[in-house]
Amino acid sequence: SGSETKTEGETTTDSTKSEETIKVGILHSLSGTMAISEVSLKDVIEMAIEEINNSGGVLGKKVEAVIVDPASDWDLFAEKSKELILDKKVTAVFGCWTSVSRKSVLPVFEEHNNLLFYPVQYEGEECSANVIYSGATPNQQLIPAAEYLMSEKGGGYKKFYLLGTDYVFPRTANKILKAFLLSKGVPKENIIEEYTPFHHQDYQTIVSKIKKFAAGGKACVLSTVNGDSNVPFYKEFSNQGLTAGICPIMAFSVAEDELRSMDTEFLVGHLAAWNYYQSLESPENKKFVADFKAYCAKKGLPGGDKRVTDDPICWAYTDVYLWKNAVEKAGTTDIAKMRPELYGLEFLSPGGPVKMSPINHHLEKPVLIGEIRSDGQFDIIWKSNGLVSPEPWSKLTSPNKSCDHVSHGGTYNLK
Amino acid sequence: MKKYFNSNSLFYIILIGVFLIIMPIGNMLGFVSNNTISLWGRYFCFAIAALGVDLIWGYSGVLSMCQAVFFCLGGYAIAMHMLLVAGGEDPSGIPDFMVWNQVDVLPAFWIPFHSFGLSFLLALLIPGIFAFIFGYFVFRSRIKGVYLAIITQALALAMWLIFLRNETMLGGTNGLTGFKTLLGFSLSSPSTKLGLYIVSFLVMFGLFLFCKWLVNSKFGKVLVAIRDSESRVSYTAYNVVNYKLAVFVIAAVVAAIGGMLYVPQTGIITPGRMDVKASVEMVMWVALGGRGRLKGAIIGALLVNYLYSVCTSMFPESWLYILGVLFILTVLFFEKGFWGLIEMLENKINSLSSTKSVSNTNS
Amino acid sequence: MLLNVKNLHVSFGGVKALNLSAFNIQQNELRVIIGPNGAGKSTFMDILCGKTKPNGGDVTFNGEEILGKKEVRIAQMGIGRKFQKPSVFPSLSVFDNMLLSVRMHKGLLTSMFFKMNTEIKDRIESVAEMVGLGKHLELLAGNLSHGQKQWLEIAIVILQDPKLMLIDEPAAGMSDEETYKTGELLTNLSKKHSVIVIEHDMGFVKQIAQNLVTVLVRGQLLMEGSFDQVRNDERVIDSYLGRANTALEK
Amino acid sequence: MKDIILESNDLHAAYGQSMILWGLNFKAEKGKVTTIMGRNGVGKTTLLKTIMSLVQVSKGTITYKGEEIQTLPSFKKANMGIGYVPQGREIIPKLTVYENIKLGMEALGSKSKAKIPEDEIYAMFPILKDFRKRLGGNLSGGQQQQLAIARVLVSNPSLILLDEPTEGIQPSIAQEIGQVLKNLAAEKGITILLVEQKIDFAKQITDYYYFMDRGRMLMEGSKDELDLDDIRKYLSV
Amino acid sequence: MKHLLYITLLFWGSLVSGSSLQKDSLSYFVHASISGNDSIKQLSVKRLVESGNTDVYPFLAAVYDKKIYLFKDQPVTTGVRTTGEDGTDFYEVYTLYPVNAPVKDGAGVIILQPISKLKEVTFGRSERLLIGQLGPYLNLSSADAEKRKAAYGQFQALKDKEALPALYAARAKETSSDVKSIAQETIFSIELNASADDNRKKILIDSLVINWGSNTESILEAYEASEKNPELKAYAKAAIADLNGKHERLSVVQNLFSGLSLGSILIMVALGLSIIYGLAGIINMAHGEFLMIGAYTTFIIQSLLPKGDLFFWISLPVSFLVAGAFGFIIERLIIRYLYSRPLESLLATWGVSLVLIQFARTLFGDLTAVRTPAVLSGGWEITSHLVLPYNRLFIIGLCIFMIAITYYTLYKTRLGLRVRAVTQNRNMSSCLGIETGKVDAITFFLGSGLAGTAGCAMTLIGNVVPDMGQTYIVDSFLVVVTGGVGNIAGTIVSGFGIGFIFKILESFFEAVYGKVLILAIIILFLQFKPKGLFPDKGRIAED
Ligand SMILES: Nc1ncnc2c1ncn2[C@@H]1O[C@H](COP(=O)(O)OP(=O)(O)OP(=O)(O)O)[C@@H](O)[C@H]1O
Ligand SMILES: Nc1ncnc2c1ncn2[C@@H]1O[C@H](COP(=O)(O)OP(=O)(O)OP(=O)(O)O)[C@@H](O)[C@H]1O
Ligand SMILES: NC(N)=O
Ligand SMILES: [Mg+2]
Ligand SMILES: [Mg+2]
Repeated sequence: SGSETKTEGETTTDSTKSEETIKVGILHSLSGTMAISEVSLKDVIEMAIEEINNSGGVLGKKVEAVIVDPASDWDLFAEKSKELILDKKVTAVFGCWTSVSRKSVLPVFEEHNNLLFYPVQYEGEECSANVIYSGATPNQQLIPAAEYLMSEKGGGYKKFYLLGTDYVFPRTANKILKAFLLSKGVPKENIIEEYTPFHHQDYQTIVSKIKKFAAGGKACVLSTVNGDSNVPFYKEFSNQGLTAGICPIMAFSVAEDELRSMDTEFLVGHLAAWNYYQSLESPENKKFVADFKAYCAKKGLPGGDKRVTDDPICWAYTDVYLWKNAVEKAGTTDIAKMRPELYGLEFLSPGGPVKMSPINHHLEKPVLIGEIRSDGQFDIIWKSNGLVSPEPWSKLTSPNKSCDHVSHGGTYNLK
Repeated sequence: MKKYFNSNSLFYIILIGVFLIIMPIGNMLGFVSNNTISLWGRYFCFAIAALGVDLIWGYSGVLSMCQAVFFCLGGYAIAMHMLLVAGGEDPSGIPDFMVWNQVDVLPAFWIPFHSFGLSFLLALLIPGIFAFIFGYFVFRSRIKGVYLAIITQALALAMWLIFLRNETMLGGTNGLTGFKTLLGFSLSSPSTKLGLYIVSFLVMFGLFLFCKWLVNSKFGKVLVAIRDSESRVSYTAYNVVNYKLAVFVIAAVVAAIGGMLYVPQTGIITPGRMDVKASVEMVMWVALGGRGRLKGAIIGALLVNYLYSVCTSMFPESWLYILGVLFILTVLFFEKGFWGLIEMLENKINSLSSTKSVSNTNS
Repeated sequence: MLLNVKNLHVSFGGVKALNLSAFNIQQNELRVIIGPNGAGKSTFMDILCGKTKPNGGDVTFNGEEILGKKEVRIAQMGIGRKFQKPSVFPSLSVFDNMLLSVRMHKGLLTSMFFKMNTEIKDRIESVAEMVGLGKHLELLAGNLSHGQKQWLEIAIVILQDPKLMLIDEPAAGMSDEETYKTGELLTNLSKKHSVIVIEHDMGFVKQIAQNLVTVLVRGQLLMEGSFDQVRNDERVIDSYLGRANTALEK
Repeated sequence: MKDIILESNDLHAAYGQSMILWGLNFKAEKGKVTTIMGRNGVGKTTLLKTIMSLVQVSKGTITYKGEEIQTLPSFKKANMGIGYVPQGREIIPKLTVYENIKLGMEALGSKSKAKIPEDEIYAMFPILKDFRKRLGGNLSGGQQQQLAIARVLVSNPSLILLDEPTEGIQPSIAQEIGQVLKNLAAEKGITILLVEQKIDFAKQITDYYYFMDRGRMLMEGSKDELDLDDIRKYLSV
Repeated sequence: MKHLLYITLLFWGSLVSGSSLQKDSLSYFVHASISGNDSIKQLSVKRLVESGNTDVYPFLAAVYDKKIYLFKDQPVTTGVRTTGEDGTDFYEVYTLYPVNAPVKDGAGVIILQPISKLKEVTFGRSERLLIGQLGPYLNLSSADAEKRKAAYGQFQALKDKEALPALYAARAKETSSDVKSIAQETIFSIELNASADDNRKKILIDSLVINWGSNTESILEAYEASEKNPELKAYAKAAIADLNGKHERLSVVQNLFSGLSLGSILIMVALGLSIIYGLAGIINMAHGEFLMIGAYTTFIIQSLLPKGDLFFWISLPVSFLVAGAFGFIIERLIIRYLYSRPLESLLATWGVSLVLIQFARTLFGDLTAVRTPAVLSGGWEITSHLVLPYNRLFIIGLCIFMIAITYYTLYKTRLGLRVRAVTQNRNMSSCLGIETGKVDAITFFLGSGLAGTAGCAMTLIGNVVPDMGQTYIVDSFLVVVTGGVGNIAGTIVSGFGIGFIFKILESFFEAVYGKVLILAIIILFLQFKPKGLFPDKGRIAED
């Protein structure tokens, strides 16, 4: 309720001196199933805005966040985005987690030419002029992870169980992974693809299938299992006697925030692929983590200073600064003028220096593979060489498509 | 005795005065935003679905927890049409999501949706026939009460799971989106939005009158009798299965009409609209407005959805409390829902004023 | 012959509730069935109107087999029932309760496009008057007293105008005066309909029993005979009437 | 001085808006059978329900053993020794006959260790013994009525309210019930308030009559003051 | 000037070839690697790795596992853990070099130490990568059973018969029985591939079959593919077929078990649901939230008692009480006004559910999980192919217990009689002297409490989130309805039935289709049994 009064406080500021603030929207679910993940993003965006305001704001004005709750209801995302853009007149929106919510608001942003900053790893196959995708594209997460597992150092795994929650990200991810594995000569029968519904809780059968699959050795799981299904999955995995040694799980949707206060004992040794971890050793990250914890504690948010940062949190935070820097470079919040400033924009993010692609709306960033520790943090066991360029259209599944806003106005065919 | 307060006229005055006259004119004059117009346009669609729920549940006592499925069937049919009209990046006109899934021929069941007429027809027929088949088996074997509620819920769950799949070729979790025009009108133009708003209103109003006629006919009385005692209706020589089936199909088609109007105004249709919760919510609108009162169904749907929109923006962290407590309080204090409350007020005011006038004449 | 029953038997949990070797009703006959509590009288009616499925037997109505048919089909064939426990439509008014019963085509479209006419209205009102509900037509049936519901049930059966009326304990909960009135009503009805009445009130039985009285005991047909034969039968006295009672009646 | 067990004074009661009892006065004397008669729908059942708190008293008082009880909840009245046999029997359908009888003992209070006087009950209603294990709801109408009476007898009441107890009961048993009630009143001093429409049955056992019409007491009198024809007259008004 | 000394020694060491390093120089590097600066550490570890001397492997393994400590200035690692009475964990302490053995006190009893008494020595990733090169040999001497298992896996893949002596030695030292079995398997498989004696090969095949471990089939398949001798080929094939048959039979058992455990969960939720439905005649939309309350109660108790398993055993009854209390309060505040209006209660409980979910969200944030008690983690390993997780076994047991309690309460106690009477006819029960308000409240308390306990048990398999109740509620209602509303026996049969059928379907189809199919089956089933498995018969069934 602390932040609620604050929101109201801000609305009053809005009516009295609306000229002096720049409004941005925050469109993350605060209730419903996605709240688990999205609330942290809302928190970190508010923190970034507070930081910016404390250091003088943007273009000399304070930034004001307009928070709405799309309540994990996809249609409400569209409704709320209209409201933010049309009624609340925000200059940009930070929001969305699931791809379906992004798809839902996309026509709205395109119709009204506003900008959505989307911080979550996603399946690609999209190249909108009105979305800034700071999360990983498949080639910035999936492919390096699979390559790593196949490598000698990664364990030389030969059999892959692709397990996901049944929705578009896992499906597309697995489509790309499968194409990749097949292209690397992994025989078809060594790849199994399986999906479970959202909130699936009973992994007994699937784990025993995996166990059978792993009986020959050299098998691993590539998991795009989402949200609250992960705990039952990992618990069952360990209880049926499987371990990271026998068959590691490489997760694409399990980050520190999900591990927070999970019983991590049985997760130790399993892997994940992201572009950022809280355990990154750098001064900027140390500060970021400390700031976030302090912020949560100060605001009395659930979890307080026990809160952790993770990949989407890092990029949601980065998004706010990307927006700020572009606006300041352009000297205006006008989308047409500030968007060009984003191309090639560099920023020292908590995850190290990153760079907006010079031609499209994705971020160039490093890929990291981490091993889960018993404290819910990751040991970084592999790191890409420098920044990896984004490929919104995977070379494996859409070989002749590419995304270029500078010279092609979006998606174009290579040939 | 003179009536000082007439809830009936109030209903019509507000409905027509505010929604059909003030709001559209306001929009044209620019003091009602386009967003408000499309918001209410969508609420009308929900109100349409609520009418169906009231028919099947309020009057016939059949708690169907799958109305959102029918709503979506109608919605998907129109969405498929609009998507085909919009075309994709692929020159073949196949929707993009199929291209990305390496589907290069349009699945046969999509073909009829090129034509608006056929799509319109199918949008009514598919839910109608689906409701007929499902209803036939369910009612024939005399599944009723909580059994029926749960079985329809199971149906909703199963349909939701199926629509979530990519194999269904309906866009999986992401659903269908990216519409541009409907019958040649650009969906993004304010006049189309206003047009859709007015059409939705008129359809809602028309269906309201239709349902009113229906429940006041002898057919409606049979429905209420079925709600009271199904077997007694049989002994009175009415074929209960036929009646239930008829009202189930009507409710499904009504819901589908709501869905058809909903999609062009929302711009997306996803399986999220038909999950278990969605159908339960429809029942809740009716319960809150006043079950067994068609006006209640409309008021309930409009009110709850309006509150939902407002509260999720104004009280993003506490709106659930507000809505939850509202449900509880309504139930505790207004036995017959929101419309029941208004009727009660009507009685109070009228009896007060009539006693007053009596005492006046006496003195 | 209107109704012909052969070897009809049903048992619940191994206990034979009814085992009727033969039972016939003629056109326009009024038949009274008596018998101790639990003799199977109501069960017999339940079978006739399709509510209970028997274990075996033959029941022909108007030459047509009715066992295995749905309730609504049997009702359409012309069997109407008044239940022992009043079962009206509580949330409909007395008038609507009666309207729904009026004999007419009862299909979907007919119901939707049904227009009230004076003929039907008058008929309903006259029947209502007959059963003493003339002043209560607007009342919700659920708000009637027990006895009023009994009357409404009777009115419903009358309006249904069936070939065979099954009347289960019509006089229960009625005063002597009303019981007598009911008796007259039933006697009248039997001029145009066949009627089967179940009753425990011997005064009433005496009033209406024109022809045969059937006595059921433990599901079996004990005897059939005129009222006097039955009343004086030792077995009936032992199992049903009781010694003291017969004394009282004389 | 007569020992009045139950007494009502200016009793008003309504279902929601519609007033049914309009200032009703009556008394029931200890160890006597008081019968309330009246045509259908005059409010006899409503009166008994009001006594049992199933219908709210809107005005007036009900006094039981000198104590005003109109505001007490039903179960307290049962615990105070008022037994009730409602119209329509109200057998608990999915409990066995035995369990239904056992429920009658609830009125004796939760600490009571009393045993069900099974022999006594079964002697009166032998069919209940055979059907001990059957579900109450499956019994025939008359059997249920017998069960309802049995249920009230085991609770050892000092006042019994009976709403048309012989409805649907075979003559021989109705006869017996009459005897039992008479004995209960005469030998055990139990007060009986009977609602009845059948004169033959009523006159067998009644000590004092009330005639009701549209929510009021129209006439009253002891069995000696009234004769059969008077009664008939009042019932046919 | 210690520093200088180190550098000279290191330099000197590098002159001598790795394998011929002397014991005392190894000892020197061991000490240098734990006390030197970063570059010295790295050099020392490099030397130790290059030495190829297996005596330092335990030391290197400990470094690799990041389990290296100083105890009385000796490098040590930790072994078996025991939890003391006050909840602190004690570990056995092993010296690493030159002897790899547990530290004992004067009386020869192994010393137990808490981690806090040991000084951790940290190494960087580069040292770990260096050690990683040593591969399976290193893991073979790890203190961690998992690492040893992994090592044997690697040896199986290498099929290197040079490794046999090391493997024999390791097997002889092995203490853990399941690692021993893998060791056997590894040795058999290498010998099988290396052996030239046909009879011996047969014996080895038989031994492998008898020792049936997780890799046996793939070992035999690989062998069968490479074997030229048709007789042996056939022999191996038969052995494989034999194992496959066993596997099939076991997977049937596994599926049955899974069905039983799924069924138990559904029943636990359904029991309370069924009772409350019976009471108020309503679909209690908030039932799942009582489950959630039970789970959060467990979570809170865990936070209060952060050590050991005690929290869970306390939570079981407490979650019953807490959820029951919530149910009690909600019944007194809201539901009790609604008994005559079941449809309204649907709405009210829906409201209650919204409020409770948001309440949990405000109070606890979002994702939380409860630690599985140590005794309930892992599984009962009947064979390596059939592990029955303890948490599932516990849930099955708890479910049976809850069924028994519920059954007893409802059918064998006076309270139960009252509850059943009130649920069927509230007014009449009151007229019979039952204080219905009390019975209502108690019934709600019981029903909610059962859900609360179920929620506590559910923390064993899933996480604790505000809307966790929603996950089970639809399925549980299906169970209630399939069994016949208000019929406990029906609920039990249908719960296990649905559990079994679902698990059988799921083993053939994907989970999603399994779910769709089970829904279709239930819909079909109700076609034939519209009132559930055990419908009321006769008059009481009337509508
Ligand atoms: N479903 C059932 N299960 C067990 N016994 C039943 C069932 N239905 C009826 N019975 C028994 O069958 C017998 C016949 O009941 P029926 O209702 O036909 O009696 P009846 O002759 O109408 O009696 P009454 O005069 O009391 O109304 C009774 O003994 C009754 O208990
Ligand atoms: N639930 C109710 N709501 C409104 N009015 C009711 C209700 N129950 C009964 N009434 C009305 O109250 C009046 C008295 O009913 P009551 O049941 O007391 O009559 P009764 O004297 O017992 O008649 P009977 O001899 O038919 O049993 C009746 O006119 C009836 O219409
Ligand atoms: N884009 C995702 N992870 O849904
Ligand atoms: Mg009967
Ligand atoms: Mg009465």
